[in-house]
Amino acid sequence: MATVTLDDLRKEYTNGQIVAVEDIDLDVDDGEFVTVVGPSGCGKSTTLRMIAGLERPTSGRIAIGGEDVTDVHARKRDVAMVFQNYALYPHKTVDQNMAFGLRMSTDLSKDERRETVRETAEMMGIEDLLDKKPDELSGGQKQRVALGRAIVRDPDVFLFDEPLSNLDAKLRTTMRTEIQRLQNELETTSVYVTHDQEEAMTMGDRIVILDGGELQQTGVPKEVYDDPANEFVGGFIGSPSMNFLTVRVEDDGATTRLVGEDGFDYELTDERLRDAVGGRDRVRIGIRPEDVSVSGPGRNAVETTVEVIEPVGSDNYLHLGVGEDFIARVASDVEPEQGESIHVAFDASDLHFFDADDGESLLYETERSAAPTV
Amino acid sequence: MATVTLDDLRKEYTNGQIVAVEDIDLDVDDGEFVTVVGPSGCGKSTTLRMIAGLERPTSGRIAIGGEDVTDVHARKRDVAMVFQNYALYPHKTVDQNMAFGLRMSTDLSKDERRETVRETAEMMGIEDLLDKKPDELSGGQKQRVALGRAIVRDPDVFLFDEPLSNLDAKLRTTMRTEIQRLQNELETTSVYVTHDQEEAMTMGDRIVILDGGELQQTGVPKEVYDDPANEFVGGFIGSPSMNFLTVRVEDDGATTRLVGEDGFDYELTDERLRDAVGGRDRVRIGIRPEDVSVSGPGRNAVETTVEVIEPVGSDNYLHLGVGEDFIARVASDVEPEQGESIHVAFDASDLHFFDADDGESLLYETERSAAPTV
Amino acid sequence: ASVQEQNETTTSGDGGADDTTAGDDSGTTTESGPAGTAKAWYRLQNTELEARKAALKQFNDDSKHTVEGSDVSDLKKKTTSAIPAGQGPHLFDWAHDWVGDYYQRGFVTDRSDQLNVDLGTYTDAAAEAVQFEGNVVGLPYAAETVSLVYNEEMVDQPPETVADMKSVMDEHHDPENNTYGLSYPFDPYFVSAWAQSFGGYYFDPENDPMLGLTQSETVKGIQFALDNFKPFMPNDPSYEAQAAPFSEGNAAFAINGPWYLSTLKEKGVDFGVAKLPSPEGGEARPLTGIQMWYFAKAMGEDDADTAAAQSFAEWYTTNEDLLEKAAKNQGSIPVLESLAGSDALPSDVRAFSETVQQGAPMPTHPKMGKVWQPLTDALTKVFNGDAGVEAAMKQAEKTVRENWE
Amino acid sequence: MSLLRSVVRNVKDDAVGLATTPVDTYREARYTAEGVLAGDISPVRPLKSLGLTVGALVVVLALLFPIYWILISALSGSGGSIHSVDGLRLFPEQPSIQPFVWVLGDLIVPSYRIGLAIPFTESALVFDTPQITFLDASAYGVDNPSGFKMFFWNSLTVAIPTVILSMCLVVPGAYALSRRKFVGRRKILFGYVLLTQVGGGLGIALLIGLYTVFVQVGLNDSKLALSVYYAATAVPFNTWLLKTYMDGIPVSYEEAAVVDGAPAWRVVVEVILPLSKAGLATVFIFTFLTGWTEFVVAQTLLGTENYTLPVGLFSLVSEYSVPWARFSAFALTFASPIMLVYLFAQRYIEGGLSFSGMEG
Amino acid sequence: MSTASRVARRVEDVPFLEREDASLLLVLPGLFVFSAFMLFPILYLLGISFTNAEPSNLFAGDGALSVLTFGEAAFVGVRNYVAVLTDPNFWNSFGVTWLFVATSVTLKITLSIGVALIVTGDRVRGKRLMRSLIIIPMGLPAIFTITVWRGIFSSAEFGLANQLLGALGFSSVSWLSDRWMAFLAYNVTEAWLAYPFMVIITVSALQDVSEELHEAAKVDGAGYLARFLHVTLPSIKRPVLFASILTAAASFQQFLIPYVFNQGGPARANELMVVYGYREAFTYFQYGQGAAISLVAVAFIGVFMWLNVKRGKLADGVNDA
Ligand SMILES: Nc1ncnc2c1ncn2[C@@H]1O[C@H](COP(=O)(O)OP(=O)(O)OP(=O)(O)O)[C@@H](O)[C@H]1O
Ligand SMILES: Nc1ncnc2c1ncn2[C@@H]1O[C@H](COP(=O)(O)OP(=O)(O)OP(=O)(O)O)[C@@H](O)[C@H]1O
Ligand SMILES: [Mg+2]
Ligand SMILES: [Mg+2]
Repeated sequence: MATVTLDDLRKEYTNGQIVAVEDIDLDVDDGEFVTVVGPSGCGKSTTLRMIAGLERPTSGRIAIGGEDVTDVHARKRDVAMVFQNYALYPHKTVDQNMAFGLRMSTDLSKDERRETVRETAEMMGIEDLLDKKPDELSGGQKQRVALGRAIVRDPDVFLFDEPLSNLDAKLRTTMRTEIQRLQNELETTSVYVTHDQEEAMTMGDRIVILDGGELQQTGVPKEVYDDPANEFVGGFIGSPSMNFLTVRVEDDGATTRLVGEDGFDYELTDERLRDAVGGRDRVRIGIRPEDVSVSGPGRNAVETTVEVIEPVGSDNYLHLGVGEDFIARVASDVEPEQGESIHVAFDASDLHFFDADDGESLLYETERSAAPTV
Repeated sequence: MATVTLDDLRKEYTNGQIVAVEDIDLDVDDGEFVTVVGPSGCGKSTTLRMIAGLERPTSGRIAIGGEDVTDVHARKRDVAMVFQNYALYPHKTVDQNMAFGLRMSTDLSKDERRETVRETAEMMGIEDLLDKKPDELSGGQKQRVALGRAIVRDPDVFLFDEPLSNLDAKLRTTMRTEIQRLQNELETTSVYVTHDQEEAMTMGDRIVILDGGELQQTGVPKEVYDDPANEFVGGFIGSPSMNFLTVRVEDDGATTRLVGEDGFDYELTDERLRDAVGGRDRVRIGIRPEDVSVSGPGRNAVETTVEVIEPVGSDNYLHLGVGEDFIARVASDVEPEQGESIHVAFDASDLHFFDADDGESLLYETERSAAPTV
Repeated sequence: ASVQEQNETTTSGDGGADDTTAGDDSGTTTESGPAGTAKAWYRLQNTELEARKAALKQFNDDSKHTVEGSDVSDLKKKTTSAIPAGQGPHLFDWAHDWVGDYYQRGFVTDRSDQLNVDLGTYTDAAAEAVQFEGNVVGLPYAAETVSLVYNEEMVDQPPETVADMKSVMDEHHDPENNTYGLSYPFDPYFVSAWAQSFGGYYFDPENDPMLGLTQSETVKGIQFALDNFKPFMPNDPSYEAQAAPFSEGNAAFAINGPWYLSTLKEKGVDFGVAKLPSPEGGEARPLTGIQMWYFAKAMGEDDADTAAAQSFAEWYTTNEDLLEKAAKNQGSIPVLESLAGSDALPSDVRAFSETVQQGAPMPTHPKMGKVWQPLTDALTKVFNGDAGVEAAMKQAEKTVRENWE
Repeated sequence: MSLLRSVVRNVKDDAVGLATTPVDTYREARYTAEGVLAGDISPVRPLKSLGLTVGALVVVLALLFPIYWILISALSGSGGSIHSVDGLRLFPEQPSIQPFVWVLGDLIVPSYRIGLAIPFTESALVFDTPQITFLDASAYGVDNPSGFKMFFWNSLTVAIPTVILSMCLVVPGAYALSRRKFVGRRKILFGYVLLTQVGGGLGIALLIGLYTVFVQVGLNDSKLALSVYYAATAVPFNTWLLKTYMDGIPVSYEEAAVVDGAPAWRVVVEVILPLSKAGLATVFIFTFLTGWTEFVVAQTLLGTENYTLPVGLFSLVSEYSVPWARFSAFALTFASPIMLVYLFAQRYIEGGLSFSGMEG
Repeated sequence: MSTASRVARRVEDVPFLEREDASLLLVLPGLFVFSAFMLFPILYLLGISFTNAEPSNLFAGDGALSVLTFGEAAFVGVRNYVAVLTDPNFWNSFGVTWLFVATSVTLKITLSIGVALIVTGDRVRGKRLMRSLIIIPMGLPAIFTITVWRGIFSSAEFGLANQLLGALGFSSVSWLSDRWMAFLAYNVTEAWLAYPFMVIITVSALQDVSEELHEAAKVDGAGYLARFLHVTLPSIKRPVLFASILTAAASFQQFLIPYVFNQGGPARANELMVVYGYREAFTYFQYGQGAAISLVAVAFIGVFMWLNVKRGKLADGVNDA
């Protein structure tokens, strides 16, 4: 068990033409489970592989357990990694797959190895599979073996690179819980890469959001959800996505009104919010679907039409005629007709404000300084 | 445009040792969008491929547009299919990929073909890609081309075999909407196979649920969600899954109590429900996570501990100490401590009852007969 | 037809003036009968090939007949498979050692009754060589044998005796510095001079026993060669390896045949040719080969093609001009009686000619064919020091006898 | 045709790639150097790369040393020989390309007279095309060049029909074996796998029988018959190879085409064949090589005027001596087109030979 | 055009092209031509092997019909086979041949895998060019390269092999006149002839080795050698095995090397099977006996291959495809 520290980590490919990871700083505490999330190509895998020692950083430093390992070969770092396609050795049995790491990196005798493997297999519920070859296993079983192979070595750090993305939805949920359970039990420092924000949110003690190789935000999941540092984070975290609208700020001194297309007109009264948007012509506002409610006509209620109604069983998603693809999540018994005209309302405290140009949150900094968390 | 009728369709492999599809009956109306969903290996693809003519049924009949096509070769059926991994011809440009079907199945001249392809490409927003090879496209673009290739032929029936499963979550949502939009526009009869119940729910006019090669239930999504025909359907549809508990039925004539482990004790008052469970020792009850609410102590409130709290941003999932993995979906501001003891309650009308042995719904039949829908 | 075209395009018409004047005494024009076309096969070195093509052209120009020549790459295999299959040529050119075997197998035809030339025109040995049991199966045009070649830069005066030669070889033999005393392929044909010098023989149908491998004289001869020459030679008995040092000017002597001379000229070695030196108590007596045009099976019928073939063979083997030129340019040793010892010949050829006089023609008997391989194996073994001469020859003789059965 | 076009395009890409390699290498070197200077990149790494590259080069050169040695003797003028007494030499003493000139002979396109009658008039336009001289052998003192050009032509006329024929035999067979199920399929495949190996060296053993049959049927000395024979010998291995390759093409492409309404043969022509490019290229090279390098059968069956290059090469060797310089120059000239073709087809061959269908 | 297309449509509708069994028709041409040129001669050889055929009697008689009667050759029963199987030289060649197969295949595999690893190495630059150069031997006719190697292994002090030994301070070796040295020379030459084919197969196989598996092994703490043994080798096993079996067949049937080097010498000690057959058949033109030898050789190699194909499960791809 150990901390992981990334210090100004940078990785360039093809002679600097592609910057895959751009100067990332990150501290992972001992025993912490950090999820790294971001869209495809944002540099998640590259970061993880640098921690594992499979790629060499172009610049910057990596420390594990306080010790600088930047120039240490992968096989000398005490980390275990779970790969997206499991990467089980196809010609070895499950037993041999799990024992391989022990054979390579410890001095255990054959019997000790067998014992260790058996224990772990029991813990993972795969003791019956030990004599099978990976080909004979189902996806979920393979995934379990891959986990077992990592766990059996009892490493300082676990690294996961989208370990669940090849499983189907149901199995994914099960495995997700299983990994969490294991992590709770073992308390090994873990870095978990995924492109699925829900996975990142539910699993991580802390969540790291990357985009274009750059770190966007780090924080406890709920914090990130409630207070995204920028428009990208706001849009990326949460499903369905946060709705965005560009609005004109009309400030007559007494009141501040946000005016958009499609008849959007919202009056801000809260001083803090008025300050945040003050002095700007245009801002982007963000509002989460679950914060939009169907109401009667009234102040700050927006009239719009229901374009599509999408039932997901537990809820209904209403696609509304505001901006591009504006969604409201409502209870499944709220069932307006398609094309019906309705009023929707939202609380000012649920609004997020972003700079119309660079997308930075207008509230984030202030709140940070008010109540620093990390 | 045409109807699709499956009549006692059955497919066996390896000389009847594997029954992939077991006597399925299904009518798809003209212009209807039917989604077929089920766990891996349940026979979804096999069914679809029989409709396309790529597999020959062991027994049973298939009719398209009222015409029996069971013995008609795939290339003579006027269907178009979108494959999971797109199956775009890697050596042809997007243009040639799209024109191929037209060349093969119509007598259009070269210019007409080009015109048709261009129109469709515009509709799909891929007119700029026409000269590229599939390799040069991103996942989403490939998917669009694959759709375009199917659409351009203007077939009687569209068949989709998990067309979105290779895309990442965000893109999947976008493409989902896009397919729905197209289907609305074109009104072509479609059969859409997926293993993702959410996709099936949101997209389908009607949803078909398969398991182990057998048809479990057909119906409008909401109906299936609210009134699953059996435990399998109840558990498969909806996320997080329906919670299940096996309970003893204690009927003292006046009241009926359902008693389970972990201190579960629920008194049924509703006559209809009491009738349904009447005369049984044990039943399975099912309750959806969103129907479980945190309450104060009271009648029918169950006291339990919070084992894990999973925040997904918009909501929190509480894993409770009832049965195995009992989940409550609560608002994101309900944040009990892990290990805290709380009371949860649920409405009797939200309860589902299943036979403890064969899993059949105890309410389904009665409701069916009361209000037949399809 | 394509052959002819090719001949025309590749023979660049050198010496055309000579050709026209040379055809005066050819008997072909006097012959009657229709014009025929004959096929002739040969296997020649590049240098000889040009002359051969020129000769063919000359004949075809002057005669009503046509002879098409082809350079065939594995003549033995080709003839043995093609002739019985009826695909063979009319004539083919090879040394006389196949005479007996081929006659017995019906690959060649006796034309003694139809010949227009008298065998007396050729040297006795040559006339003898082209016959088998009284059947004339071809006409001879040259002899070949091995003789002594010396590097004039190292050797002033060719040695008369082996003892003399040895001292010169000793002087120049220094493998460390890449010079050798002698270049001498060690195989039955090349070694025959010594094997036969004390009265030994390999095979002689008139002798008893026919097989002379284990005769003490033969063994002595081979032992002699081994003792006197091997110490001054490169280690590899094969032709290629042996030929190299002398032709690069790195050996004092070579024992080799006339075909070697063109290589030497090409490489610019200053060489002289002399008679083989004599061993003490004997005389070098190499096997000689007679190069001849065989009358192949296709000449069994008396038609125009056969006439064409025969008239070519007769013209070729008796044309003094042609043969003299061959002697000058390719070191070919004439067997036409009128040219044989003539002073008109270049000195190399005269030297070879003298050796031929000392030599013995190779036996034509078919049994001889089965002697070569075991004998070669034996000599290789002996050369490598894997067996004594006596033992090796015993083994070889046993194998030969087995093969004969 | 589109297949051909795509091959041409790929060849072009490769050529461009080859040409730009130095530029890329330079760029990389500069980037690395800058990195090292700036202290970002540890100097050990580039040095290690350099060391490994040099090591690999040494191994490659050692393997190719016999070829180099042949080259030296070919460049040593007519007197060159691989049996050189003068110790190891890394460079020819008096380099001369004469042997190569001798091999090639004149490369002269003679001038032709082209007459164009002008209609309705008596007159005609007459052009004399200029004589184009690529190589004038006599300028190098070569008077009697080798028959290389004729042999080359013969080899070409043997190898090309061989390739065409074997493609015709192999491609349908491989397709059927890979994609269809029919009676005897497994037996045939098994037989092919077996004969793939037994067939390889039967050449000599079968020579007698073969020759007899050819002679009796009157087919000896026919280049076409030889091509057919080569094609026949190439069938098992190449069918098997291509079949294995085709196994790796996902069935969904085919299904997509069928659903698109394509009949069986168009599926093959438009989908399977273009996707089998690598496999086809491999089969192409292998069958071509058969026709190009086979010696024993060609020598037995062909007459002088039909000699192919290997036979022609060997006819340089006479009973007693090998003209090494010319022999070597001939052989190297002979091998050079194959090297070039391979250089560009390498990518396909390495893909085509991967036996992807064999795993699992 | 339209008629043409109509005809084309008609052809497309011919049902048999889509029938599975009709696909046999696609395989038949290849099978037929192959049988005509390979199986017929084998049968013919089989016939001859029971006669006293030699050139003079085999080709006697006219017309194609005489092919079937083996000319005028006479039936001699199994005499040829008896002669072969009782010949000690045959059994010597039999043993040497298998020894040669074993040693040369081992050498070839080791060499090729080594070379293939080198020319696919991560850090090696110019790999593609190296790979192209390395296959040059494949483009030269075997007869030529073998002649050259004959020169290399000359026993003379100035043979290339001896010169190299000399440069390293060893004394000259009589390569071809010492049994085991000659055997060694055969092996080296055979390996050199065969490595291009083996290397390209190995290279292709290496390129299919999953990078992820290597990384997994690295993270598991495996060094280069361990990764080679546990990841690379198992992944390339099947293609390499396949190539090895092919090349084993080639070694078994090697003719030119022993023949050109020293006719299977010294003194028939290293006579490989085919050379033995050639010597018996062609030196003295005993076609009948030659045929018998060839067939015995073919039978052995057939059994060898059959075992390999079965055991190496080479036809497996066949079964489930
Ligand atoms: N070996 C490489 N050579 C060149 N560019 C590379 C290489 N590996 C990655 N990249 C580039 O670096 C960037 C980051 O890649 P990375 O694999 O880390 O993304 P990711 O976040 O893991 O994406 P995904 O979710 O698709 O796995 C991408 O733009 C990618 O194209
Ligand atoms: N060609 C075949 N031979 C034998 N069994 C087959 C074959 N194709 C499918 N099956 C079996 O038939 C059953 C149904 O397969 P099918 O592909 O229809 O499932 P699916 O619902 O599409 O699953 P997935 O979601 O994994 O695609 C499975 O049990 C499968 O193993
Ligand atoms: Mg990644
Ligand atoms: Mg499927």
